[in-house]
Amino acid sequence: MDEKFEPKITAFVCNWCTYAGADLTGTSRIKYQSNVRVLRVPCTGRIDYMMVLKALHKGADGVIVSGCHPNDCHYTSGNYHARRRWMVFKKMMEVMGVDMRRITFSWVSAAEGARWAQLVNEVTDQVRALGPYAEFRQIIGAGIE
Amino acid sequence: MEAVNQRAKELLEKGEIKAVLGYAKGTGHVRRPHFARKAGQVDQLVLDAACLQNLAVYVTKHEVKKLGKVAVIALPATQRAILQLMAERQLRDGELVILAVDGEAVKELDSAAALEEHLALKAQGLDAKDKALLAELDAMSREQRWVYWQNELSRCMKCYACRNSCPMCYCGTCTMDCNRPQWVPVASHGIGNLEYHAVRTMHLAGRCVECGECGRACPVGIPVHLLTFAAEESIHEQFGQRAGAKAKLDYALSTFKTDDKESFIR
Amino acid sequence: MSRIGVFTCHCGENIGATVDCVKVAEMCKDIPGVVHSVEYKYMCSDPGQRQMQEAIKEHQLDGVVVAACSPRMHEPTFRRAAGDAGINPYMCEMANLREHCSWVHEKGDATTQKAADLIRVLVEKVKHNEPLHPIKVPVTRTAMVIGGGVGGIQVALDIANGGHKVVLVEKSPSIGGHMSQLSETFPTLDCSQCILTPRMVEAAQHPNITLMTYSEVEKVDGFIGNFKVTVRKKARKLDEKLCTGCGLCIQKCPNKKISDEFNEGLGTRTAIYVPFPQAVPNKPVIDLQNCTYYKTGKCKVCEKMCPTNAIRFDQEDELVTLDIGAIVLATGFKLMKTDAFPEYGYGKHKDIIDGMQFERLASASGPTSGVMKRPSDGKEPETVVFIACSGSRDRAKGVPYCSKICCMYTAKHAMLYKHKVHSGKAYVFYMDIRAAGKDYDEFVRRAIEEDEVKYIRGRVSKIYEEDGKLIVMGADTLMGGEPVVIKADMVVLATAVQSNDRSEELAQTLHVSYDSYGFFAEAHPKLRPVETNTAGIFLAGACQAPRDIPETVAQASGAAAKVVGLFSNDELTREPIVAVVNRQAAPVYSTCVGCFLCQGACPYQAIEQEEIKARSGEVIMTLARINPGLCQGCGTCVATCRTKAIDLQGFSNEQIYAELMTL
Amino acid sequence: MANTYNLSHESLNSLFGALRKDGRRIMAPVEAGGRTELAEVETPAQVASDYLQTILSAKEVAFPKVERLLSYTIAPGQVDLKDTEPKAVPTVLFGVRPCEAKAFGALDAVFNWDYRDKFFNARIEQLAVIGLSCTKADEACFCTSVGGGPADATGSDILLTPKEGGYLAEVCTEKGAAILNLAPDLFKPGNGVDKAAITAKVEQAFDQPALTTKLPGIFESEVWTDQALRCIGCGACAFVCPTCVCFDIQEEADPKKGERLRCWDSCGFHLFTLHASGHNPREVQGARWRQRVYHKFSYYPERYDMLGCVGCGKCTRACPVDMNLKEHLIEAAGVKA
Repeated sequence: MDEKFEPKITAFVCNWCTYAGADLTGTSRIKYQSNVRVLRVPCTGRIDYMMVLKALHKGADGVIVSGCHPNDCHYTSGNYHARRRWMVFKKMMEVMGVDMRRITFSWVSAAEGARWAQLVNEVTDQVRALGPYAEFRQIIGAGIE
Repeated sequence: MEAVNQRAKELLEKGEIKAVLGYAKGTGHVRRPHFARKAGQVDQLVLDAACLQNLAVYVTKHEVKKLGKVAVIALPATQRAILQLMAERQLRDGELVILAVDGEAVKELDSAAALEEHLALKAQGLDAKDKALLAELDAMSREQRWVYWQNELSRCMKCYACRNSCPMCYCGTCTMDCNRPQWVPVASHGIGNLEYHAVRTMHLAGRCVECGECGRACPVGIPVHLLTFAAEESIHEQFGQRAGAKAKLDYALSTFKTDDKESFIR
Repeated sequence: MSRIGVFTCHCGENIGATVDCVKVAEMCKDIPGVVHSVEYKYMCSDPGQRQMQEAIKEHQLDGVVVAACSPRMHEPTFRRAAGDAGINPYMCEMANLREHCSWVHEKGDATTQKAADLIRVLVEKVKHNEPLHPIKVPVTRTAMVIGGGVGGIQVALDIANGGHKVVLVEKSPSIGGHMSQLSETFPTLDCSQCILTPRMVEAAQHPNITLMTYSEVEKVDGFIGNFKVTVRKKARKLDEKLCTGCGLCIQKCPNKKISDEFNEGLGTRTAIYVPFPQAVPNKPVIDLQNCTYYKTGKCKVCEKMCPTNAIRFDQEDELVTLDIGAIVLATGFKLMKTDAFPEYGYGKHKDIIDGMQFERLASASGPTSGVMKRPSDGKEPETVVFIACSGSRDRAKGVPYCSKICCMYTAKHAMLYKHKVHSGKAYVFYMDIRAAGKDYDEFVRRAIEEDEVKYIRGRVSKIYEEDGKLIVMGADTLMGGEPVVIKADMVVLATAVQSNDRSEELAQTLHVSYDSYGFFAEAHPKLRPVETNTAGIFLAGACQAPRDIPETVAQASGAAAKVVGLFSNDELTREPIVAVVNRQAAPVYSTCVGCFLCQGACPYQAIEQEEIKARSGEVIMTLARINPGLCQGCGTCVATCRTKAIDLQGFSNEQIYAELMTL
Repeated sequence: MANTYNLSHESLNSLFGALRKDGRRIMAPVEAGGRTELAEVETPAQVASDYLQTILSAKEVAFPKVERLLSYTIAPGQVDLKDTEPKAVPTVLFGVRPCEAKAFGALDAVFNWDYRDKFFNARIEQLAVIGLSCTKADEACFCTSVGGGPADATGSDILLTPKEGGYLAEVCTEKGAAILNLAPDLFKPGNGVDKAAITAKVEQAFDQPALTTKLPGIFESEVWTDQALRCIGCGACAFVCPTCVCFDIQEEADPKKGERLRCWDSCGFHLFTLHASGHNPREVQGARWRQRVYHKFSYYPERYDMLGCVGCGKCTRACPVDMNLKEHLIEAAGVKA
């Protein structure tokens, strides 16, 4: 394995909780590892599972999907719908043999700045330990003559 | 069968329907879907253990809708698919005559409510063979499953037989055909196949009536039905919902419970 | 090809100290489509904004990325500035270099690289941005207030005095609510009815207020500014126009033994009745469950007696549909019943009563005309025990929250009792005394110090009856948990405040959210306390959480101000971040297949049906349509739609896909 | 130029060895999970022993389901375009059926009609076909109705016909002769075998010249719509077909790089002719089914003076709803032989 492997982490976060939470991490000057790239969407309900698959396709070694805690959704129930979708998506990915240690679902509220830093660090460390998602990379370009 | 054909003939003769959709003898021992458009053609219809296709795939096609009212000889899986199509507003009450066949018995139904009542009497479940296949898959390690599916899916050439044979894949413009943006690559290469089958499964999760038509249709023998079965079974386990059972839409992915299990969420 | 400008902000040292902004600006010049990339000390300052505006004009930019702080901070600022410079404001995006980068990472190449990456993502997004235009929605300037208690009355009066029409809907036959049942109010001990009834009359007589009593909301369609509300006017069995309120029918009604709701079951009423003498409107209503005519088909005494022939036995409920611009929920609360407590005898002892029953016993207009008599035998109670926190703050059997008003009214009750029975002994069992409010703590102190109410900090574990006495067994935790036994004549439970009956049903009808106890949820606990998450629906009073009268009234005026503010415009302007269903030329029309699976996923019921018709009028297809007035832009439908027929403006599939492709 | 030889079963091992020694990849039908598929083999033992046909046709060795045409990278201010050189591995296709061998001619007609396709030709140049006559056929087969036969040598560089103890080997082309020359000792002189007696009997089912003549006149016939009522519009028939050549060009790109791919396509798809305006000249499945028939039996003869169908019957076998091409042709045109 490449000694200097630095994982690519893509995060999909909702505007009202996790994005705001990550803002608070900044305002609180809590440091975390810089591997993560955040994509802002209004609500976890907006997060299509294709986004997660595309992130992996484009070389992410780990993906974070995060939004408001249950009951806290800015849109009342977007996160509940998202949660169901993740439950089914997770099951599907498991059946297909995708390594679910690389996809992290979480709730981070607008007040949980420290938690965001901790989450990013944990995921980054975990994925760094797992190494590049070679298995997935192998199928990119496979089957083209 | 005679009773069904008799009734079908009657309906055709009286002009109440324009065609009967059933099964006929095909190449070799194969049975094929068949439209009898005249009373005289009804005798070509057969019904035996070799009749497998889910005929509900036809009832949403505009070519078929254009024929006028059609009677469908509906085995249980076809019945479930029609009910789900009704719940998804693709068919109206009275648009079809459903000649529901279960073993020897035949019932004539024409509404979602009647279908729901009729189907409620029957237990739905996978057959032993598919259960065993799912169990085998389940018993594999994660890595083995990955290798298994990559091996199977490497044969996929995106002929879309699985999609087109599925009664629930009635969308005029399939997501595979959407190219702004092209979420799923058109090419049937490694990632393209993985994404296609992941999306197909997700789109059928909560809507799959478990007829297995997709797996039967695959010309290269990929057991794609195991994917939708696994999704559907997991939905039934987790949420208690089943596709093709209710007249009123009860879609697991546009409903939720505030206490849905979330142990996997950090 | 796009012409995009990137403006990287140092934010003084905030970004500049960690991220090499000069290098970032230089790197951004290489992004295809970027024609202008500069950095500046403070982009949000006036010169910073001007610099951006000039660049937009000079370089004919069609999109802008400002790489600075969080978009949650300054997105409106820069969008406005971009708009003023002549491009569509929604062609401006922000890359969060401060909160998400410079403040959370150490100085170094990786951090600078990340800053450039963040910008690159947004540049690709902007390339796919579409000009958007704020959505204008017309406003019907009529408000509906649901609930005619003190909160609802206050809202109605404030809006009406602001010059707008109000429909006040009350489910019971009279407005007034719980406050009309109270004897005196804390902390002033002024007579509740004396201060409330003038307000009730004012509401009834206000030219801008339409009272709909004995009415309930059945259905709410539409959206902010444009609700269609269907109200069921329950049949009073009476022509209100003819009735003069003389009361003859009530006097003559032969069925007089009906438990009286207004007196909390401590008195009786007739089958045709007004809830209380000061009721507004002062028109009787026939109680169908108890009316002899409806039970046996014979009687009609009231009809015979009525001097104006106002009785209408054949009257039916009436459904009225109204155009409403804003709705205020003020549906109040209910008290937990005494039968909820096994240790206090499941409510079978007549002399264990709840706070509201005590109010009626103490009230001059109550069943005892304000004379202290215990319910079982009418004797004057010599010892009364008050138990605070009955069901409140009780995770095991009651509700976990504090009911907020009980500490105060228990003190009030004890005082009122002592004022009426000078020789009597009053004990209060309490957990904590929560008397935060103007003159509140002083009020409690007065009860303890001047009126000699004995406060015991502890819980009551058991009450049983013995020789006509209620034996109250408790503990005094300030005396080391020493057991306390009091032989009482009457026990008053300060039972928990709960959400009103059928509040969840009402919330579902109105599509507002509610908590697990059935209280309606505010849009933000601090910053938007009188709004719900459904635009155009507001909250006042105890339907949101336990509240006392001053808080309810204050919140009511707050909600009214929101409504009046809303009504101050001819049309509403809303952010165009809404979902849309695509439309295409015939014969495709749309990629929507009309499965309507999205409907269930929409938290706002914003997804409607639209029929595509041929010239002949024949319906070709039924498609989904998103009502832009209702849609809040969460995008849950977008992710649900299989055919990608729905997209979310501002966060479209094209935009997100483009962002992903840069990763 | 056909010269006939005898090739014993045993000598196949040596032949395979010689081919591999010559740097050639051997592709042959193998048994895999109950299916017969084309795969690379090293020894004759790996070759399926008893098979009718593979599910997919052999066309993928010259016309793969996805192939890269070009790729590029985008650097600031410039695009670096890279032509793809076709990966043409010297290949021997062993044991394909005569129908499929013949089908390369139909592919060639398209790929070298007005434009010489670099990718196809590079692969074909490196390809040698060792055909194997059919000793059995099924109800889907109709090679004899389209000018072929179970022992037709067209398209094979060497055609093997099974016989007692081995094969009759007809060396038909120079490519075939080159193979012979790799191991000339293995090919024993021999002849005089009555191939017709050994190989499968495939009755001529219809009169193809009559069909081709009739088709232009029945374009508007309802029969196509009627037949296609059952068709579900998937691409199974086209993808298994040895002569279907339609492809789609796809570009997969991100801001940094991209590539252009050629992928199989099918005229049976609704999307195939869908215009950007939403108009679809082949609006109904009947029109698409008709196109498939006409392309093979009317347009191909017109343009290339050959048929676009070799009667292999793969489409019929692969079809999820049993669209039987032979049967439907006869029904539509009334051309039963």
